[in-house]
Amino acid sequence: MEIRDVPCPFCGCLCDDISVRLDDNRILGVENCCTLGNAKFLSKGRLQHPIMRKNGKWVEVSYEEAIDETARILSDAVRPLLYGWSGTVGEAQVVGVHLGEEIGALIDSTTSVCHNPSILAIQEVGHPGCTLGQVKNRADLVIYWGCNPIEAHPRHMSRYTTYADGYFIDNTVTDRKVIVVDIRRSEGAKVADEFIQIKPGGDYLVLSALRAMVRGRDDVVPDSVAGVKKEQLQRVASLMQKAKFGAVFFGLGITMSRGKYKNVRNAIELVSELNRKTKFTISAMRGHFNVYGFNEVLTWMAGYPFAVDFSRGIAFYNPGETTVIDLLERKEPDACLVIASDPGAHFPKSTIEHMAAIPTVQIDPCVNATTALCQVQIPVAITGIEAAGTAYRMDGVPIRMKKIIETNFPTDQEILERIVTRIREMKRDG
Amino acid sequence: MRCTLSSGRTVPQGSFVEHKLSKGYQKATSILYMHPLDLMDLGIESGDRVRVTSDYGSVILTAEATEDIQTNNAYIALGPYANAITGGYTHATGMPDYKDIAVEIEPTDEPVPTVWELMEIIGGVRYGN
Amino acid sequence: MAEILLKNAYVIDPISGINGELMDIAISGSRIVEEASQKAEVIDCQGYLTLPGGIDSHTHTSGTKVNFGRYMSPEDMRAGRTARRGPMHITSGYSVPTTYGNSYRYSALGYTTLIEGAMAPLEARHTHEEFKFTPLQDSFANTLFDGNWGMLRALEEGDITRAAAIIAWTLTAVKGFAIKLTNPGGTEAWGFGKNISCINEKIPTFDLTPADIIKGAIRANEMLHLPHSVHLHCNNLGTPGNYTCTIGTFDLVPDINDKRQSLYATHVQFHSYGGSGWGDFCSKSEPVARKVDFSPQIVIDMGQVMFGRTTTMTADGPMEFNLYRLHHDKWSNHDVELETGSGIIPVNYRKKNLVNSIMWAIGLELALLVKNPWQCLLTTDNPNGAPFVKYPEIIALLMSKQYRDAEFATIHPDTEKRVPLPALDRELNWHEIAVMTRAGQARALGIIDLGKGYLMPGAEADIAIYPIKTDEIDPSAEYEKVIAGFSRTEYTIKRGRVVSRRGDAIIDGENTTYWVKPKVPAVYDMQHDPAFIELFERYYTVRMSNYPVQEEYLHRNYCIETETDL
Amino acid sequence: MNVTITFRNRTNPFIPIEAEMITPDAFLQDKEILVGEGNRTVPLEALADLVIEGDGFSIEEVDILIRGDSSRVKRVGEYMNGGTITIEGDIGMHCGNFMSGGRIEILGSAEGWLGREMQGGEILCHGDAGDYCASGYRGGRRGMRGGSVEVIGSVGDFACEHISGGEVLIHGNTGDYACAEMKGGTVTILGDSSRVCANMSAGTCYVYGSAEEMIPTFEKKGIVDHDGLLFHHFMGDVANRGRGHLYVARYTYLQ
Repeated sequence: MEIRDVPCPFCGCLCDDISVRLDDNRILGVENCCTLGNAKFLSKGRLQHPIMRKNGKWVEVSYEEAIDETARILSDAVRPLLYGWSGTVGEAQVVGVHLGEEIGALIDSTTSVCHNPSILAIQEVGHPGCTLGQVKNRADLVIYWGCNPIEAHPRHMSRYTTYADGYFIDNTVTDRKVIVVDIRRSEGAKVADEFIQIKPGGDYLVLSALRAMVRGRDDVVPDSVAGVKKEQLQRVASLMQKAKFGAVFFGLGITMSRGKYKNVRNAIELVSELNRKTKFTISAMRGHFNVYGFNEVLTWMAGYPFAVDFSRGIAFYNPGETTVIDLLERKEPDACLVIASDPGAHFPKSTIEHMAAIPTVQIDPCVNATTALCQVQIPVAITGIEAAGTAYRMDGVPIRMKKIIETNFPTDQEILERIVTRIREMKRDG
Repeated sequence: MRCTLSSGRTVPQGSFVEHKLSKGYQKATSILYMHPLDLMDLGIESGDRVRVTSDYGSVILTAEATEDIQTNNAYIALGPYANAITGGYTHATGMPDYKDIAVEIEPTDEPVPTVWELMEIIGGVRYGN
Repeated sequence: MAEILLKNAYVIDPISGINGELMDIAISGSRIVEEASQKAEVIDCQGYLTLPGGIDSHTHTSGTKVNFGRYMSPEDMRAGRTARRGPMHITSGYSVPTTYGNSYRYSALGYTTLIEGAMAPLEARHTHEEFKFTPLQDSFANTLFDGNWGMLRALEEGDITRAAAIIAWTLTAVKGFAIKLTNPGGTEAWGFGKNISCINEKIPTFDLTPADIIKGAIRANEMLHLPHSVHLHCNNLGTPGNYTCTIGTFDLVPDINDKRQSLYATHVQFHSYGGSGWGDFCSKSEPVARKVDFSPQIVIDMGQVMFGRTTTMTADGPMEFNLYRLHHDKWSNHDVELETGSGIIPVNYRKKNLVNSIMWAIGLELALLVKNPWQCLLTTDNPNGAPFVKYPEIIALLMSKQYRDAEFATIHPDTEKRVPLPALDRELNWHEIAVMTRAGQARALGIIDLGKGYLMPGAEADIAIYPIKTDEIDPSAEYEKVIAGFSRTEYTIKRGRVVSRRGDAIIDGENTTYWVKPKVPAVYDMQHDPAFIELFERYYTVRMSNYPVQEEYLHRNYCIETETDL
Repeated sequence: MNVTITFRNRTNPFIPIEAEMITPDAFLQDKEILVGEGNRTVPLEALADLVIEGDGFSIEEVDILIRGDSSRVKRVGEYMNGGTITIEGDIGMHCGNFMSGGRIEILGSAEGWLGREMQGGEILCHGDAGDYCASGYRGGRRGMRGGSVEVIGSVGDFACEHISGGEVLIHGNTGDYACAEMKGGTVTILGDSSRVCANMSAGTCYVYGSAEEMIPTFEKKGIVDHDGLLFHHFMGDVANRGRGHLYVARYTYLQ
């Protein structure tokens, strides 16, 4: 049997044209998918039962016991942290937000360690963006800045930019120019018409120089900025202004490097400036397939895209204070629920040290680095393969993830609902 | 040797993301990409091991040459190895310095630890094998 | 079934021809009935003003750009935060509150039905998700077609039937309610950073003018027998001198529906500007209102501006960019492939600002000058002109010349020379307010048949009881009491249940989403049309099979099936 | 009125305490002081010893002294409009938020967001201050608008971000992006700074030490004498159509 048009639960491209061949409730093969998505669809091996650490040893327990223990841990906590969310669907995230409200928790997502700075920048200056189809159909200039689509979003160029057919583009290869900006000559740089190699940490300075040039103030710019010659910057500024539709995509190269959100802000302001001359858009290359979905859900429910503290009964937001890394670094949380992410593999050492020191529960189908830090792990259905629901693509387009395999594992949403119910029972019983 | 280290995504890292405890993931996330001239300076070749030390910790990695990177710079796939030398300070932005980490690199014969071992060092308990 | 008996209600129900009668209203289940049994819960209305539940025929509360307005504005979020209390969830936000914030605050004002002003079809799922979390009001989504390539191509070929078929497919797919055109043609031009100056200018990328699109959509709308008319945001919003464009647009509209208007023009305040630039900017509410008076086929809403901070958000991307260039504050833009655009910027309407002062006056003038209140409905284009929580103040301004004069004395002194407002003595009465806030909306939207907007047996039991005794208040002088009375109902009843009591939501609630499904003959079913499928395959970035909003998003819903002339 | 608040040691010293009610005004009005400890709300006395001596009839007569470990106590002096607060040790985040009058003196160091969105009054910090000293809130707009902040030690990153009024004097160094998006006011940095005044539109900033990694879009206006020393005078940020003034003793570019 073949199921067509399956959305891929890997990255923020959320390609929805995957064909999956099935036999007897098993995936035999996948078509149209990139290496990353392929690996996920064909992934084998998972945690079979809930597990719990008792006397320093892992033992298998029932779902009921695992949920009971989780509810107890969260109810007892004075500063509980609910973290992860990007690898699950909106329907589960909604329950997570209600849970956070109920127990006065901190809630944060993987956004905190990927595009948090993009959001901070957007909150300062806004976001001139568009859906990916606008770029596909119109863009004659595409700029990848501090991102590496070939490695991180392998189908981005073929579906949406460089190699994609477009309504107003006669020949996608010759009619679109590509500029890559990076600190190293990435794979993407090799296919670019123009490659700008910046000294690490110099993005902000280069962006300021380009802004001044677009305003016709080349005169103030020194001969070289962060390792880039002024002549090259002038050439690029001119290419930008001549484009009919320019699209900038940026990634962790500018969100994680020195200056963080100020880099993104400067990139956005460059794009806003360019809109006085021609059409330009800018978009973040979001990582997890539904990292944007959590931002959307938390925003409509609590008003902020990530890093919300419910401890005072209202929603308080202040990245740097209510963000997961800062909280763990300051050793604030006294209990932690991790879902649909793997901080064990992706957080700085000192922060996961604290996670290992407090009662931590993980909801995840697989054994991963975070497993080692937990007291309890509850395995669930794999979202997007065994469980359906809503995900938001990197450009904000919502897509319904499919369930293509039957499973006995409960979904994230079911487990979360059971935890909420159990916590309410405990509250009622005092 | 002083270097500026950045971390980021790679295809092999992404492909093994559902299998964090596999050999493949370990390999994909513990390679340190450096310019060939820097390897020469250290007197080592691709495949040799190095100890990488920052203000926040130290970890053993496997060096690999690439000309895509400038001298005195190094690159690593994101993951637990990179995080063993990443600090938790975020400049009050929420985002740690995953890029532009100042590190000292020196040759070593010590083995590259497994992901479980890295987790155990910080107080975790491995599950299964 | 649960029963409620409202005793001593002072009812104004314009649709049923009731203008201030003390009466009892019986409710059984979700409907108003002839009489209730002995078991009914009795609520003594104490002679308080009792109206059908409020209906906002043009508001922005749910969907992609609304949520982006929240997302980009932590400073607005912290300006309106409430704690979790009883069944009420936490809320954040002042001008763009969270979904619960919208729902609770609208409910406190007695509103039970909301029409989301602009839903991009590609992102419809998002709007429906937010509807679910706006639990105390029924939801309808105006669906954007201004830059819909399928429809534009059909119109280019002069094939209105095909355009109608594409509209029918899309509305059914995205569970939309009505055709919304926002700056028709302009949003498509904005795809390359351009705009359209008025209705007769050609769009750069299609062989069409806005006039062609508007006329075509009106014809298609009637071929599909949709409950509502075309819902139009005219070209050239916010530009000095745009009133000629607005009147020219109204001239295009035929009178082809005997139950309701043939065109609903929204937030007309923003389209009634005179002058050749900001220097001689002035009100042209008089010619626009006169035009409406002579055009029974047109209904407008005010789009009233009130002073203070708010957030503007519209599918009109180019207009928002122009506004950004005036304000130099933050600017977001979100173009939607093959369909439409959108933009968001925060604004602060200030009394010291002459242009803002004139805008404030124009909205009021339209409401006072248009003779028939059924043709000019009360809105702020929430949150564009002001957050909806300002409605009570607007009602009071319309009911009191004294209040208007008092306010007028505090705004920019040059306003007087640019607007007719000071000369307008009209003071609207309770009945007219009821028309402008519920009855008129129900008729204009074509939803009276669904039981909306009136209080007779058979109607949905959506009722607002305000702590106002009309015989004890002189609205002309005691406008403060009018504001207080309309700010917080004694009871808001939604579908037969008390959902809000003295400003607090008291139950979780569950709304109904209304959507249309025109019955299209097989030959016009776009699902199987090769050219339409090809458009999808080649130019959308989402597969056609993944485009329609799935049943899972509808929860409680009501499908309005229509017969068509296709 | 002299108020002495002595924080006691806690079993878990890492849980932050939110104490926005610790202001002279609240004591003058004899309010019950409630604080948040994580997700619980408790009376201040549950965490600290409270001694109140004498009466106060106006805000100017209220002096608060905070002792013990207050390094995790946030929002002390929020919306303060008069009187004094003296902190013997370190103080947690958001001390003096929205302050409009009175004086806060910190003998130790301050955590992040010291004097955020301050409108008036004085803050003197003898130790270091964290990130976002005298700054604004997320979402931009105007940061500090009035009053004065003096830090004897150094400050972290993003000091004076969005500042639009008032005076700030930093005796030590700043981190990255001091005075980013500056819109007004005067900031004096006696030590070094990096990427100072990025994207400024107005206001004045002096750097007596070295300005590292200068933003490349400032216009050189020449050398001027200030305070008996020679400074390079820059105007900008040109990228932002800015007309702010930046005076630096020394500077470097990242070339």
